Amino acid sequence: MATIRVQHDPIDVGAEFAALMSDAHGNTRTDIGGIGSFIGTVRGTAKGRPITEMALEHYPGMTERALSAIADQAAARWNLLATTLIHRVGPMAPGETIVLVLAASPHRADALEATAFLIDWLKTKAPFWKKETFTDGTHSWVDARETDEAAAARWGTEPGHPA
Amino acid sequence: MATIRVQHDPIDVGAEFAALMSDAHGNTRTDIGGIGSFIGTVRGTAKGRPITEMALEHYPGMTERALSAIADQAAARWNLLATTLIHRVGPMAPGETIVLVLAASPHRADALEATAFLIDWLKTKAPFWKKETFTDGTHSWVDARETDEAAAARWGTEPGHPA
Amino acid sequence: MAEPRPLRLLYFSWLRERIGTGEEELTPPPGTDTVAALVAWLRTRGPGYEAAFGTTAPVRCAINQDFAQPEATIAPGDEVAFFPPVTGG
Amino acid sequence: MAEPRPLRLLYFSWLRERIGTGEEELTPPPGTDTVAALVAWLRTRGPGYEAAFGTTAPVRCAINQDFAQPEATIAPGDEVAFFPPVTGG
Repeated sequence: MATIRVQHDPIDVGAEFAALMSDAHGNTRTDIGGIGSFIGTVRGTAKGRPITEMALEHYPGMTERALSAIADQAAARWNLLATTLIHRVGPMAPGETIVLVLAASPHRADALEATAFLIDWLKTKAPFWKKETFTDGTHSWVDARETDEAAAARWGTEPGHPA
Repeated sequence: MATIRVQHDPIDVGAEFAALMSDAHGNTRTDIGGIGSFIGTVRGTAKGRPITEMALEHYPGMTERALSAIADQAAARWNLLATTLIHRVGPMAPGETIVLVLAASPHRADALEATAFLIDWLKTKAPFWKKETFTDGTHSWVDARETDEAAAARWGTEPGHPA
Repeated sequence: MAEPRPLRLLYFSWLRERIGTGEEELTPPPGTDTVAALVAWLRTRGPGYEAAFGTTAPVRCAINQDFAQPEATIAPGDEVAFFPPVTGG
Repeated sequence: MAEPRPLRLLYFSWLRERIGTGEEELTPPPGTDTVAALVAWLRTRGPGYEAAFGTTAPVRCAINQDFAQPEATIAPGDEVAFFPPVTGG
């Protein structure tokens, strides 16, 4: 039971949490014991310089496939009752939410580990690219970070897929 | 910068997230890059039997001291910009939120590790006690779990405080 | 010499239910100066206390709102709380 | 024999900017049957392509929306995308 979405609109964290806690009939689920979450936000500076905007580009089609594959991997590794992966695209201001990960489980260890896994893999395996615009109007594509590769690598790889 | 609260009222996850992202003037903070979160909810069954209610008792005064000490420990161990620890007390229905942990950092590894630490220590060092009421009206105090002690122990102890 | 001040005793969860109160002020006999000695004396006070402290179920203690071990020292006027291992979160 | 179908080529991020388009249909010469061979041929198509593929900056590839290595086989009609290492999240 995964909610996967790529959207231009702002992410409503409270609404997404409420949606995850609701069953198909709109009733509150009572099988969930813990929800882990990660929320990524736009920082106001990059390499020490203030930015005015962060723009997210993606690969429509492949993005949704990649996010679904990541959610499937998490569901295969941990006891998850619901997963939410929502990523914004387009221009965003500093302080806005870029990404929301929710992982619900009967138990907290599964929820927290799955949350870390989901964001680590999303950051290295889903086709999004960040572009920062500085106060002087220049822009710069964000470079991938080796620390993100290392964070993703600690979870191993899935069969038949390059790391 | 820690928000510590023990309350009877339901926890509004979206509002607490928005509050954490706001500075003292009500403006959106732009120094935060990632927020880790854990939300604990009341499960509808205990030991395989349905429950009608979960009641949380606590030790007023010591609770707030313990939660503050746990937040201070997290701030000493990780690069945190804001922390929220909110715990409900009193009677709750299945599906309701018992506890909310938020940990904000410039970087996601700190946010996620601090979140796990905060809930692990809260579960073993803050004076709350759960009582379940079953459908036949009988009630039962929840036993502490060795797995919770083990989860807390992996973070070590703070100086001068028993584990 | 100052008037001896009683201890403020607090009980939570099933200890409160078995003892029948959540809070009381008591002055234990002279020499009752550790948590363990206080527990031994409380057990003599009746079947509710014996049911709370005389079983194998683990009991935790806090002195003035800090966790304390059985050998910890208690002093007149202290707030001493007894409760089972915590189960919040 | 079936009509040869062109490749659908997609470029993202700074590769799109350097090449000057995000999408095009091309039919490479016969024998261009791996990602590496396709890149070698694209580099001959002009300075934009050379700027995109001829530097030390790492470039990733996906064939039909799955990540692919340089030695991976491409077939007529495939959707082949080139982009820098991803930076979402």
